[in-house]
Amino acid sequence: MTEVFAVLVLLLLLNIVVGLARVLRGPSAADRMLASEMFSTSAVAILLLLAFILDSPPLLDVALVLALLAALAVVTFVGRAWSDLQSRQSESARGMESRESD
Amino acid sequence: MSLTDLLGGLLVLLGMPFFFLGTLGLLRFPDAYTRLHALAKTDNVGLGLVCLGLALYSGSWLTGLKLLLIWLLMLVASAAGAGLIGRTAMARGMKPWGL
Amino acid sequence: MIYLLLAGVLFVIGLHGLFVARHLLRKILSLNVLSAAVFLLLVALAREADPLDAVPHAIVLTGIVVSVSATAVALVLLVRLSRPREDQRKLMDEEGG
Amino acid sequence: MGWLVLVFDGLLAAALIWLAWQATHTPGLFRSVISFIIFGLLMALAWVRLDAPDIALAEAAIGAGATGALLLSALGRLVATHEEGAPWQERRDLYFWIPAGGALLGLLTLAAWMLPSPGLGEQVQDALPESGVQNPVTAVLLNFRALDTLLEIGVLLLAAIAIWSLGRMPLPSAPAVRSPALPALGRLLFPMFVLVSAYLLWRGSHAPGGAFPAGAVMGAGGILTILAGAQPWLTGSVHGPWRMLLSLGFAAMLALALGVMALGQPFFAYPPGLAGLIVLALELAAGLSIAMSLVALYLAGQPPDHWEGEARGE
Repeated sequence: MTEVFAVLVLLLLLNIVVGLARVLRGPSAADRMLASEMFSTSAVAILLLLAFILDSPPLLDVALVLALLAALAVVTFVGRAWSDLQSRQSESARGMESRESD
Repeated sequence: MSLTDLLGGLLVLLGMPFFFLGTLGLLRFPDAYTRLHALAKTDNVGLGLVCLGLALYSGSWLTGLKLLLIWLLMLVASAAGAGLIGRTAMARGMKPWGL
Repeated sequence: MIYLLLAGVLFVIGLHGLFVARHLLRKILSLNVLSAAVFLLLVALAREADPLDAVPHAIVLTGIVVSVSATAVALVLLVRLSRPREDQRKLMDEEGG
Repeated sequence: MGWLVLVFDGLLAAALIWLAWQATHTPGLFRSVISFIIFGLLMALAWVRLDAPDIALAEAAIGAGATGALLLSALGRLVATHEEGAPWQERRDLYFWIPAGGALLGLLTLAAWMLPSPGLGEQVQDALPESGVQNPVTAVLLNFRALDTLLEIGVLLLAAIAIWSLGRMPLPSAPAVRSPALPALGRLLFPMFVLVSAYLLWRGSHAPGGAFPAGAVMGAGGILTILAGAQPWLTGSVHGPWRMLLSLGFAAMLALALGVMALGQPFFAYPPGLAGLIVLALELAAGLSIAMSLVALYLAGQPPDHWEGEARGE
């Protein structure tokens, strides 16, 4: 069974690497943030599988910490980075999306 | 290999397609709202099945509870995050695709 | 072995970024990449030893916290630097009065 | 299995290099910051591969949590979020950079090569029974090399003081959208943060965990509650002397080191038999200080004496 899990871990990592294309392409900040959230889910799954493959329970704790902090990045993003940009540049709201996407 | 092991492994395998489809959706869907939808499937169903499968596979209550906690935390983060991103995107005037 | 190579490549990327990046935020990120490369080197070397050498692990843990503090101070300085002049004067008036 | 491990390492290394490049060398500050956050996430996986679960825990808590929050808030506060022109300076620098980078890399490899190879693993293993804990990393951090930890907590304290000395904290801007999810999230998750950090602290004596990850998780919890609309706990006249908790870890470690010195022991040499208890107490103090310092770092300035936010309603 652990061999199967090892293959799955590899596929999940490949999944992350393929998903990096969304970070590259954007276009808006939210899309990149979503990609990052997706990666943290995949990383949690990888850690869980690795905990069973390597038979090392501490990795479950690492996954727990990652799961706990998954909310923090999104909340900071929405509460600080994204809304501040808007309040400051709302007058140029039309050009906003294109500028942000560089 | 016992039956619970097999069942656990099967559930983990069943969860994997959700991860791949989630990434596919992230790459192929046209705008942030639809991508939000793809992401939620991975967080909720994909990780849920993996956690459930591994909990069966581990065969220990304590590990199972920890896995359940991990899944619940991801659920909370995903639900709240999706709501916040969606609302903020709307407020910023980002147009949903096809409307 | 892969990780030693990785540490080397990250080191060069971080160093290059640190020296030639224009924006200060990018310099801060480069500094973080640089420190990650050094941590990686230490831990990858510790793994060669048998039994596992716990001292580099502890040092790297310390280093991570120190690099977070440095990043935080640098970011606050950066934000204060980027404020327009009148904004700062207002801030100083508020503090004076 | 061998090739699987090799492919895994290769993919991870390629992704890390690509992300580091993205973070430092491509246009678009937001893209750089997000790349760096994902870089931290994948670094946690690399630490797992390098048999360093302690560092993986700290990286997950600090790299993915606190640093990400710090960077994203700083990005939000920056006035000019777009850069003019190329992200880096002229290309002719390459003539300098290729040889210089190669030389540095060579020196680094040489230095790594010349390090004494067996390391201190055996000494740590031998002394472990005397340290009062079973986790070698915790033993090194809080017993054998407690001086390093003392100085490190000192650096954290110093960073908090430096940030406070730069002026008052910027008032947080109201989020663009009021969502009921945010306060609910804060209320729901905060007990979980307390629970997990207490668990990590307790785990630290016999398994990966301890003051650093515990403090970092707690600090991240504090940041989350601030984001969810709570007032920072460091507000001057209201919470008064509680601010002193920031220096608790540093003060406790220093007092202990000087205390054992007064008893005729060397600096930081714990009396045998009491070591386990002392390490646990120090871990608690250090964890609290790390958590509070992270919140203080996040506030980006001195908190006001009176809180005049709208949330209070007094």
